[in-house]
Parts: sequence; structure tokens; C-alpha cells
Amino acid sequence: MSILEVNNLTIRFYTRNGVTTAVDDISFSVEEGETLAIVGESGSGKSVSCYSLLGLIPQPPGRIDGGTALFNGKDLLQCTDSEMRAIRGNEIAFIFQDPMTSLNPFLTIGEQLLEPLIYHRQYTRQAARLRVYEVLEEVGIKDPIKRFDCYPHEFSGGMRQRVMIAMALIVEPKLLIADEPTTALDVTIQAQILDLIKNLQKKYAISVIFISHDLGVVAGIADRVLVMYQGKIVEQGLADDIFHDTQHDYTKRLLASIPDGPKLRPAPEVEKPFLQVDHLKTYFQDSSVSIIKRLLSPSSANNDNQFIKAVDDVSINVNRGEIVGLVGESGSGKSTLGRSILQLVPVTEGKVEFDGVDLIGLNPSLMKKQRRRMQMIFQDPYASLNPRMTVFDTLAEPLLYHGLATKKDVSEKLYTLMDEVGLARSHIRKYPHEFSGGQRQRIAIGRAIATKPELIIADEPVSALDVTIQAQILELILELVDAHDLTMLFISHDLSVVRYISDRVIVMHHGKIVEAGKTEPLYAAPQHDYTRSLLAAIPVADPRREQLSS
Amino acid sequence: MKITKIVPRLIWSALIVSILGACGGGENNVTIGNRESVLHWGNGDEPQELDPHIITGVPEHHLMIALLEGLVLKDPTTLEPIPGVAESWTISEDGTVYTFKIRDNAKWSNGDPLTAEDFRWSWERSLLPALGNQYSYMAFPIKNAQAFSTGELTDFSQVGVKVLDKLTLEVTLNNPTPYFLQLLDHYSMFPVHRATIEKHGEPGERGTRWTRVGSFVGNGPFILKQWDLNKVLIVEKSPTYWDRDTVKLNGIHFHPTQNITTEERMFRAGQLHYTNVVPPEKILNYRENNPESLHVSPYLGTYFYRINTRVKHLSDARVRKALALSIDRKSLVKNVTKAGEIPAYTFTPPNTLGYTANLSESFNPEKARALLAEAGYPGGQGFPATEILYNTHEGHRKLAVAIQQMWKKELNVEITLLNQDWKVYLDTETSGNYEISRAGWIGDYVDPNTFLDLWLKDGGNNRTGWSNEEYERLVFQEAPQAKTQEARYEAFRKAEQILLDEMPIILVYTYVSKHLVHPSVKGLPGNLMDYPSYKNMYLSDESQSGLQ
Amino acid sequence: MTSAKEFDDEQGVSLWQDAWVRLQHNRLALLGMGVLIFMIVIALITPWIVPYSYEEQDLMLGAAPPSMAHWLGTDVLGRDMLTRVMYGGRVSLMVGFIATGVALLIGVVYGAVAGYVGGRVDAAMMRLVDILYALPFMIFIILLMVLFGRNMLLLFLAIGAVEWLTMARIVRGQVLSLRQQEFVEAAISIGLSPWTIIRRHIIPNTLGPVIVYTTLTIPSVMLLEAFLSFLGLGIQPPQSSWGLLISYGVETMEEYPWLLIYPGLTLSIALFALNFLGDGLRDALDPKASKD
Amino acid sequence: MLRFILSRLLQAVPVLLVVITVTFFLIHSVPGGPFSADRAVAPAVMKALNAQYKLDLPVWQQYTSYVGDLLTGDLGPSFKYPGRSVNEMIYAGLPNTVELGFYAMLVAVCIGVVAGVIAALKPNTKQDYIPMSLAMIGICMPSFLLGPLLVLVCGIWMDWLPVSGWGDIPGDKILPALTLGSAYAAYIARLSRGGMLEVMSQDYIRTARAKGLSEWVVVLKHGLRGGLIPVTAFLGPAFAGLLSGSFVVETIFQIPGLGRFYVQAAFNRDYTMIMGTTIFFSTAIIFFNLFSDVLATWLDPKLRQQFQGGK
Repeated sequence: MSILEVNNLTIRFYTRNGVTTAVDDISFSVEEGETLAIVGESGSGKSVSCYSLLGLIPQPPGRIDGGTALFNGKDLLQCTDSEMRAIRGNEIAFIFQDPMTSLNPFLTIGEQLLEPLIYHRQYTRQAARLRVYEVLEEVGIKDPIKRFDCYPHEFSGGMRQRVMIAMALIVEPKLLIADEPTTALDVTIQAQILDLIKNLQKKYAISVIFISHDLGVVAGIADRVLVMYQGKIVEQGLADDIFHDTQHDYTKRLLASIPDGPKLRPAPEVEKPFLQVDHLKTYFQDSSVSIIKRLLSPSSANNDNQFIKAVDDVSINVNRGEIVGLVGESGSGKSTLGRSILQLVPVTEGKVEFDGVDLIGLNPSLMKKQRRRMQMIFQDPYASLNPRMTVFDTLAEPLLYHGLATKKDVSEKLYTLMDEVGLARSHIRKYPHEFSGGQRQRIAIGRAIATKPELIIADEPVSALDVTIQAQILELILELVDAHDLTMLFISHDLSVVRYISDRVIVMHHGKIVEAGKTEPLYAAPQHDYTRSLLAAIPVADPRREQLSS
Repeated sequence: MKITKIVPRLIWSALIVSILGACGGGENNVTIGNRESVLHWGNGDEPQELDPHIITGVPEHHLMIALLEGLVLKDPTTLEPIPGVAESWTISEDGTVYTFKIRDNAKWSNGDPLTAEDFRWSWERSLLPALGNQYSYMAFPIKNAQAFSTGELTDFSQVGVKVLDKLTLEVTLNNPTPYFLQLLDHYSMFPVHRATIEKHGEPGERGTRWTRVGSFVGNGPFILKQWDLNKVLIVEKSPTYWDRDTVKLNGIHFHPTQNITTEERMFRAGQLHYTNVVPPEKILNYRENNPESLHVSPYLGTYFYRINTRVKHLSDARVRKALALSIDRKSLVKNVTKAGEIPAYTFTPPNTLGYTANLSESFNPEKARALLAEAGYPGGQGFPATEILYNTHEGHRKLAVAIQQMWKKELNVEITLLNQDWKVYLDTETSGNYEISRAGWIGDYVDPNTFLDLWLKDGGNNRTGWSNEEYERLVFQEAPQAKTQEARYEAFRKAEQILLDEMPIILVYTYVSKHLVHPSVKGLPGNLMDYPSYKNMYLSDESQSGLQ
Repeated sequence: MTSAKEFDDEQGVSLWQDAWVRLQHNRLALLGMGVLIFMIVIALITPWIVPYSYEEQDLMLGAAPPSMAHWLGTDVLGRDMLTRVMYGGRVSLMVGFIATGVALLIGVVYGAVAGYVGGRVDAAMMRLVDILYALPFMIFIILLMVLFGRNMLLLFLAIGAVEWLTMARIVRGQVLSLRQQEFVEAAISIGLSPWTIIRRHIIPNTLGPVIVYTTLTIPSVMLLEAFLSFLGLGIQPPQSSWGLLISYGVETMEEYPWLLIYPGLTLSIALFALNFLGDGLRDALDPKASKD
Repeated sequence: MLRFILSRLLQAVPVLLVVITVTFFLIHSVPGGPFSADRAVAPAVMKALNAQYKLDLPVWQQYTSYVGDLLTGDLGPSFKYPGRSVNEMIYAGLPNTVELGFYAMLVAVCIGVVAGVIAALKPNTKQDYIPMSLAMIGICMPSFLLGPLLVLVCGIWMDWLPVSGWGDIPGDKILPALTLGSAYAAYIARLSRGGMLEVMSQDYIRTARAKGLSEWVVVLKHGLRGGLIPVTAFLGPAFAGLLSGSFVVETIFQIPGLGRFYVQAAFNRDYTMIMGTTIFFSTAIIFFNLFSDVLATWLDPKLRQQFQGGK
């Protein structure tokens, strides 16, 4: 018997500049104890449809124009506020995507966990507290009694997601909706969280709706899969059929764009060192170390416990025309290394030689010349563009500033630049917020190559993008590297992307380099066990292989 | 309990407490005061100090006449000298030697008897150069007093003050001074309790704490009970005062009512029996609705504009006269000051103790224009822009703007206004870089001399740069030597005539004292010096509390 | 190397152009702007359209309620209130806009530099702000009045010297958070000089809160002007400003209420208009906010 | 937290020293001495007065002797009130001014936060404009207008509340606090509206709603704490502003506070009193700025934990 039945659900957003249909007449159902995966890219309406069931979308702009949603026989869309509140967080629970922002930073996790019990089940605080200890234990958080009074910022990403899961399951809901629960996590922790959800689902026989854009993750967890595209369900069926007997060509395109396999056109082997980094150290003052301890301890410059050693004695070299992948989990120091090379972060010790010139301690005017020859692409397309500058200004600035163009011919040069990065010329006067994630990254790339640099450091350029867009951007990067004979340091936590694009790979862990070498040999036979655990945790977009390994 | 819990609770409790306290005003001061015969007196600024030989200012004067008493008092209505601590006194024929007989039952508030020695020592202390008593000049008529106060003379025995016996004091003056008895009612001539002063420091030292509640010893009708800064000063009926039977008030609360609008509102809300001033705009309203509360009476003072005769175009008397003639004083008094002030045509207020100078001309714009033309500025052409200086005050501003407009209309001359802060205004005026400046003079005693002795050449209070030998001869030689009061007044009249002909000052109006007084306050007749006499005042217990 | 100045206006124009397009959607902001423009126009052409001269007195009349002859009545010296309110507008608006402009300019630049540079320089600059906060403002005015005589320039100096302090603190707070943003790092990596980064990237992004604070500063500046004029620093009688008219009107609140109501009403209308315009401008300049 | 507070306090010392020096020489350069009066003062008397208060010494010598006394905590005698020392007058006036400032800030925070939160719930609708306009009234009506108006309406016509005084009649603190506080209500309303708008769009608010909590619990318990951070940063400068702005309210309501001394001293050129009040005001400003910075960091557990050292 199906626990949730949704038929011809339609949702539209009425904003000042026009009406957009987010969900267009979709119908689906979830059986008891089943895991239904909803797959689709951002803007496909997968989250909106689930949120609207519980009235979590802002009503003024959004409106449910049609359809019914039967949950245990009751139509959720017609519920009054109080009825809805009784279901929300009690019979239907939620897990959200970004653990960093989904927990209230001002309240202890204990307090936030107590709330559902006190409001829905009228527990006394003592009884609720005991139940919280149980659930925390269950989701794998050690000594919960001490952890009860900690604040969210004292937990790692993975731990916080475990707290979210505890918060959802504490009232033993019938239906759990997980909206991209593992996207923001590192690949090893992602694997643990997925296992946790699977076991809890079996133990409490909860039906789960698992929303994701990552087919690899979905393959491992879903019984049935739903593929959505621009508000419509394009394909629906058992996980096995979807992955192996795909009908709709959009799903085919999705599967094809998952980076898999070695780099197609490896760069020629050439021993011309272009960038030399030796014994680089970048330490940050650990402000969390208490003052008293710091005042009392001997004031030797680099004694151990006083600093966070982001980059700890790293030596690498990059040859001209080569793409070097820099892989590691969050907190491994890979982006600090990138920023230290570009002197965006004060370096504690060591040498950075760029084409024979030591950048550390260079006087500003000389530094400026070098800066023109090395650029950076940032991860978050939303934050790396000045919201108040049009595309024209963002791209024109480097050109005019370095004298590569004059007022008259700057628009001419800009158009060729936009063509190169695949941006329509008509967008020249628009602001960043009017673009999708992928288009913004194209603008950022355009800005990076505007000054005709020789070295580009790309810090996770594609990890915030949907998989189809990701593929296009990777293609674009490879073309540009060939066209402009660039050298690139590609930083990412996604091993399959790194494998697809880089000639050599360096693996970092806690500020140190654990392993480095040519891509294929390293992937085939990783020496260091940390690399081995990383490679094992990569989710594969094939249910059969995934079921075996878990 | 976690801090984040305590802070909001604290805020809520503070809020609730203050709201609960809001329940209604309860009985106001006037009702309680009438019942317990305690007067609530609006006293203007916060008093500086209670040491009679240091203070200046009217608020302090009210406190002094409540706490201390000089040899001679003033009649509350006619201001004639009446016996104070001195039971009686005799004056020698040539009018230079006064002998005072002190009451045997006059006592200090701590019970010590009052002796002639107390007065001698007090006057010596008052004249000590180190003390810096700004009113020491009150004693200058006494022989050698001025020399002692400037330090030329150090032996006080040479000053004309001698103790004949325990209760008799003999005072010798430089020359006959008919108004000398009035000077004895000024607080710089009041007795101070020697033992208390010496207990707290040097006689010549300022700011010793002898005037604090608990250590202050006085000989007046009231004693000091409580003094909260900027809040209230309370005095109680003195058990040791020689005339305690006539004192009907049990106590007085002096409220520092610096803001005149707040003071008027306190009066209306029944918090005050008496206000120090009346806001000008409210006078019309009181005159119509409850006239019995409004007390307006002439005051020994003149409001005038000081002209800097050193300025080229103002050195010509005709120009000055033209300016004076083109002011319509009646209209100013009626429409601008509105408090019943009297247009002034003489510098000394009319019939000051029988003396009235002959009046200068009143509003005559044609003559003014003629005089101006005669002086070389026909129809105001070529008359340089002239600036009126005044210190920041609502009343001065309105008057200056009105006069500026009159001169512009009548004489077609360019007038600008300059408003300066009090101290800067004084500094500008004394250093003489002004053209026309607002001024006012209140007499120290009821006699033309206090007004006419101002215009001494380069005198401290002259500042106009004007002087005239004949004028100085009349005021400083002929008048003091005049045998009879009539001859003296004749000399003053001639001198004032010269002053009004030369017109170094443009007279505007004679002051009036204006107060709001609750109908239940009795025994407070207005007088020319606006002196209240607390021992004759009493409160009749009428049912009427505050008035709306 | 072409100077950064050259392409500056290119960027400037488009920002304001787009803001103007977005502003038109906001009815209230348009209403506010309309009222302000109306008041400014009236203030400019006052000398030609005013029924009476602002100093012409009619002492006999004294304070008369609104009548056909004097639409807004007359003050205690019989001067026409409508004229005085219009002349008052000239002074108040001028002082309000110019003095706040001065405070805005100094405050934003000072705050941006302090926030961007950070470290010891920032601490020193902020301590200077603390010192200026603590200096006795009253003495400072009297000194200014005495040393330089009195003219309008002095008034702006006195007001500007006080108002820019809080502006600097707000902008500094804003810049500290902006400093971490990636687009600033991108600008550094392009090799722009710190001053260019502050001018082109940092300051435009602080416009939101700065505008909101400016709309709150203008009223307090107008009232501060009244306090200074009362002390003799600002404008001299018989001229007047809204603040002065209100302070005179307060004393005769009960007897002649119209002396207080009309200048008070005008000032309030101006301030409300200003605030609606301010909110509208803030949303217009923040491209994200006006998207929904 | 300690290190931060210590370093700020250490920085305060030079700031205070500079303030004292600048003020001292500023006062002495202003014309008009403490003893000049309408009645010309005889030269001998003026000489004696200056001697008694060491005004006849060269200015820098006066400065060194003043700072010397200051170190012992003696702020010197007041010129205008010879019988009283500046210390005494400040101790008499300070508690009242601080109490007035506290109540005024209470009023401003209550009005401001309530208006801000209500406005933030439904931005750009009627429910947004009405509370914000009400808060705006505080700005349009300066204290020298609002005070007398309140006294007239509540004090005299309705006779609910006492017209003046401080502390002796119950309820005489309400009108002054309302008058002084209302101006800051507008600022706080705007800041709390901005703060709340920003917080309500955060993910953890959506989580709270997803937990099925009632809207009021979501807004007050989850939203308010984050939303009020910008307000705390404003409290410091606002409280300092209150202290110096209290002069007008103190004169209107006859409150024996420090504000009145501060302005009177300036007009009477009472040098020691000006110095005394300036020192107290600048210490108050420095303290309150520090207090608001500390409060802002303390409220955010992440920052608080950063300063208290690792758990």
C-alpha cells in the first residue's frame, strides 16, 4: 500500500517579471519501506515538489495550482495550518543539503533535538533528554552526554549531518524526505552517511524520498528512480531498469556526462619546470588556543600546538603545458596551497618560483607584472563575481587595467572572449545574479584568461555545478588549455573529475603530500592507504556494482 | 542559571516596575505645603554656594536673607531701613559716624550670642583680598575699606569700624552716604560665625566646607536642613532667631527651576507656590484667565543698548539721537516683551526714592530722519552696516529683531545681528570691538547713585568709551558733598541731563519683576528691589490645590 | 598602462542607469522622490513667489491664526509663517544634504580604508574615531564660532565633524565582511591596486546600509543645525530654518499651535519622503534584492 | 575574550590622555574666563580669584598640575560652585544620567525590536510600512519638541504622570525615558528589521519550520537571536549618544543629571567641571563601544568560543 500518492501536482511562481512553472502536472507514489530517488538538475523542480507537500515554499510568490497529495488517505494540500504542523516533523521528516547552515548556530544541538519531542510528543525535558542520548548514539555520535551541550560549529560537516538525521528520526516518522543530504560532504564521509541512512531505513521500515543530482549516489541507495527535467517527470522505474535499460535520451545524456575513465588527450611528456614550490609552509594563528596557554608557553616561533598548519612543508613542481590535479578532502590544505602560490595568503616559510622568479617578498610593481601571467578560478560562482558589476565591467577591467585593450577596441576584444567561453553576446549588459551557475563560471573563466596568463589555478571550479553543466565546463577548460598553451593546477575533492582532466595527480592530507604521480598508474595502483580509501569511496553510477560493494 | 536566561528577565522586571509606578500623581506640593505651612519656592539657577562673602546672583540672595540677617533690614513694601540685628542706631551731624546698638536677645543658630565683634570680624573677612569677594565694593564707603581690600592697607584696625562695647559698633565713613544703611542689607555685609569658619579652614580660603548641612551656623529666621544638588534646598524655622514669634512659615523648599517653561508647568501642576520668572508668551493668558496669580511690579533696573562711541559713524551724538528717536518703545513693550515693562526715557528709573530725572524725547521718526541727514546720511545713504551684539537669550533675540526692523523701516539703515554665547559676549563687550550691544543694569540699592556712578571715564561698567568731566564732577564731587537730599538730587538731575543729551546709551525699557504666585501665598507685597521677606510670609490654607 | 580613471565612468554610468530603471517599479519611492523634488523646486524659486518678505513685521498683528492674508498664520512678531517655512526649507534642505554629503564622503572613505587595510592601521584609525567621539562638542562649537566668526561653511564643518564618525564605523563593519568575499580575492589576483579595489569593488557594495544610514542622518543633521543656530553658530535671525521654527514654536505650543504644527508637519513630510526614497534606492542598487 | 578586553582597555589609556590634553588646551583657547561677569570685577579681586585657582600660572603648568591631581583621582574644585568639588558633583549627577540612559535604551530597544520584527515578517507590505513609520516618528520629533508635548498631554491635560523630578514621585521616570529613547527607536527598528530579514532567509529557519514548530517559536526562539546581532553592535555608540544627548531632557524634566552640568560648565567656562564631565563621558563612550563589541561577539557562540579558547 502506498504511503504517499501525488497526482498531477502543478506549482507556479508569480513574480514581478513573469510567471514560471516550477512543477508541471507530475504524479508519483511512494510505497511503505521503499526508497524512491528523485534525480534531476537544479531548476528541474525536484525539491520544490517535495517542499510544497509540506507548505515549506514561500506562498506569496509560489502557488499550488493543482493536484492532490494523499498521505495515509489525507490530502496534504488541503490541510489547515495546525493539521499541517501536526504532520510536519512528526510523521514526515526532512534532512537538508548543507549541514553547515541547516542547524541554528545560536542554540546547542541538544536544545534543537529536544524540540520535536517536546512540541509533538509532549515529553518532559528529562525524558526527552534521555531519548536524545539514545538517538545520538544510534547515528554514531560518541559520548552524547558531553556533546549535548555543544554548539553546531564545534562539529565537522559529517557529524552535523548525523545530528540532522537524528533530529529527523527522533520521532520515528513514517516518511523521510532527504534533499541532497551528502552533496556538501567529502566522498569518504558521504559513503558513511549513505550506509547510516540505509541501515536506519531497514531498522525502522521508513519510506524515504531521496533527492539528488548525483547518479552515482542514487545508484547505491534507491529502489525506484524518478528522473525530472524542467518540472516534468521524463522517466520512472526500478533502479536497475533506469541505469541499464534507459529509455529517455535526457537520462542517457545524464549518464554519459558523468566523468569516467582516463584523460582522452594526455599532454606531451615534457620536463620543462615552470612552477617550483619547495618547503612551503603556511601557518594560521590558532585563535581557539586559549590565551593563557599561549601566554605561558615559551614564545618559540613555530612551536607545535600554537598554529594550524594548513600547508606543512610542501614541495611540488609543475611543468609548462601540463594540468596537475591536486586532490584532498576539505581541510587538507589544497586551496590554501593554491592561494599561497598566488600570494593571496601570507606565506610563513619556503619559496615559490614562477618561471624563474621567486614571488615571495616581491615588491608590488614587479608583483603586478607577474600577476598578469597567473590567474585563478574560484569555486563558488555566486561569490566570485562582484554582484554590482555587469559582465562588461567584470571582463573589461583586467583588459583595460593591464593595457591589453583601449576604450575603443575593448568591446571588440570582449566579444571574442565571450565567444571563446561560450557566452551569448547579448548578455554583455547583464548582472551576475541574472545568470545560472554554469554561465557564471564561464564569466569567471573569461575573466581569468582575459590577461592571456600562462598559469591558471582552478580551485574546485566545477564542484558547485550540475553534472551536465560540469561536463561542458570541463570540456571548455580542456579546449582553452590547448588553445592558449596554459599550465593549470586543478584543485578538487572529486576524484573522477580529477582523473578525467589531469596529467599528473598530487594527493594531500592534513597539509602534507601523501602521494604524487601520473594519473592512470596512481588510480590503478594507489600506494598510500589514504589514497586507496579515497578511491574506494567513489560512488559508481551502476546499481549492480554498488549493491555488491556495500 | 545560564546568563542568556537572566538578562531578558532583568529587562522585563525593570520595565514592569517602572510601569507599575505610573499610577497617578498623588497629592501635589501646594496642597501639602498649605497644610503644613511649607512654602515651595522656584528659585531659578542652582545656588553656587552659601558663603555670603563669595556668592553673586539673585538665587543665592534669596537663600542668604533666609539663613542670615544684617544689622539693618528693608521694609517689605517701602524698602525703608528697619531694625535688623541692630535694635537702633544714631548718626552724627556730619553724617559720617554711625553707632549701632545690637539686640541682647540676638543669637546664632547654635545658641552663641551675637556681638559687635562678630560684625567687625565678618566685615574684615569680607574685605580680605585673598577671598576675591566680587561685592566687596559695598563696604567702600567705610573709611579705608577700599585700601584694605586692595591690600595697600593690612591693619584692619585703621578701617573705620570700632567695637565700643559688647553690643555697640561704631562705623566711620569717608564722607556722608545717605544710602549707607541700605548697603547693610546686602549679603556681603552679613555676619558669619567665626568659630565655624576657622574650624573648616582659613578665613580667606574659598570653598571650605563650613556651609555644608550640619556645620552651617547662621543668625537668620531659618536654618539649613537639606541640600540635594540640582534637586531641592530645604530650610526650617529657626528656634533661636530673636524675632521667631513673627515667623509663620515652618519651612521653605527652594527648587532650582532653571528652565522657565518647565517652571511654569510645575506651577500649573501645583508643584510650586512661587515662580522665579514668567514665560513672556504666557503672560497674556494669565492676565485673562487667572490674573490673581500674576504678580508684575516695577523693578529697579533699566534695559538699554550700549553704543561704542569710539566707532567713527557712532561717535556723532546726532546719529545716536536719531537711532534713539526712531524706536517706538510703546509698541515694543506692548507687542514684543508683553510683560508690562515701562518704556524708559531716563536711565535711573522714575521716582527712585523720590528722584526723577527730566525725560528724554519719545518716538519721533521725522526728527530722527532729520538728525540723520544733518549728520551726513540723508535717507540712510552711506550709513555703514551696523551690528547689534546680544547674548543667546530668547528675549534679547526678539527685541533685537524688532528694533532692527524699526531702524530699517524708519531710517533705511542696514542692521545686522550677532548672537554670541554669554562669556564670549562679555569678552567682546569689555574688549570694545562691538558697535551696538544689548545691556541691562540693576541697582544695588534704592538711590540714583547706583545708576549714575557707572559712567566714570574707563569705569569697569562704562565700556562705551564716552566720558564727560562736568558729568564726573557733578556725580563724584558735588553730589556727595551736597548738604541736603534735595541739593544732591539736583546735582544728579543735572548730570543725568548731560548723559541723556550725549546719549551714549539708547534707553529701551524699565524692568518689571514678574512672578506667578499661588493665591494661598500671603505677606508678599511686590517692591522695587523684588526683595521677598520670608519672615512676614504665610500660607492661608485654602482648599484650592493646583489650578488648571 | 592606461590610468584606471579612463574606464571608471563606463562602469559608473551603467550602475546608476540600471538602478533608475529598477527604482521605477517602487511606487512609494517615486512618491518620495516626487515630494522631495517639489520641495527643492519650491525652495529654489522661493524669493520670486513668496507673498511677504521673511523679515517684514507687523507688530500690531502679532501671532495671528491662519487667515486668507496669511495662509499659515503669523509668528509672535507678525511675520508671515508661509514665507518663513519656505525660506526655512532653503536652509534646512541645503544643510541637510550638503552636511550629510560631507559626512558621507569622509565617513565612507575613512571606513573603507580602515576596514580594508585592517590590522594595526585599522585599530589606530578606530581609536582616532573614539577620541573624536569623546571630545566635548559644545566647546568645539563655541571655539569655531569665536575663531572664525560665523558663516554657513562653518556650520557644515561642525556638523560634518560629528556625523562622519558613526558612518565610518558602519562602513568599516561592512567592509570587514566584504573583505573575505572571493570577488575581492579575484580582484587582488588580477593585480589591481588596493585603492582601485576599494573604489571599484568595496565601496559600491557598501551602498545599501550607507544609504539607509544617510536617510537617518539627514533629519538629525537638520535638527542639529537648529541647535547650532540657536547657539549663534549657524544662521542669524531674522533668517530661519525648519529646526529653528520648531524650537520657537515649542515655547508657544499651547497659545499659538500653528507656529509649531506647520514647520513640524513640513519637516516630517520631508523626512518620510526621504526614507521611502532611501529604502527604494537601497533595493534598486542591490540587484539581487529586487529580483523577486 | 580576556585578551580582547585587555588590549582594548590598554588602547583606551592613550585615547583618554589625548582627549584630556586636547580638551584642556581647547578650553583655554576659548575667550571669556570663568570669572568674567556682567558687573565688571575689580582687578584686585580678579587677581585674587585667579591665584586661588592657579589660573595665573602659564597654561602648560596648569596642565601638569591638573594631570597630577587627576592621577590621585581629584578632579579639582568647581569654579562656578566654589563649595563643591567636581568629584562630588559628578557622583551626585552620574547615577541619575546613567539610570535615565538605561531606561531610555530600554524604551528604544522595546519599541525598536518589536517594530523591526513585525516589519520583517512581511516585508514591503502594509505590515512593514506602518511599524517602520511609527518608529520614524522618534526621528522627526526631536526631544526638545517631544518632551514638552508629552508633558502637556500626559502631565497637565490628563494628569496621569508627574511633570518633573526624578525618583521622588513614582512614575516620574517614564516621560523622560520615553522622550530620550524614542529617537533611537527608529535606528533600532531599522537595524532589527534588516537583521531579521537576513536571518529569516537562512536554512536553519527552514529546518525549524520543517520540525513543525509554531511560527511564533520559529521567529522568536530561532530567528530573534541571530537577527539582533546588528542591534547589539549599535547599542554601544547609541548609549554613549544617550548620555551626551540627555542634557535637553534633563532640563525639560528637572532631572539632577550630569548632562546639565556638562553644558552649564561649557557656558560658565568652569574649566575643571568641563574636564571632569568630558573625562567621564569619554570613559563612558569607550566603555560602551567596548561593551557592544564584546556583547556582539559573545552572542555568537562561534565567536565566543573562539575567544574563550578551545573547550
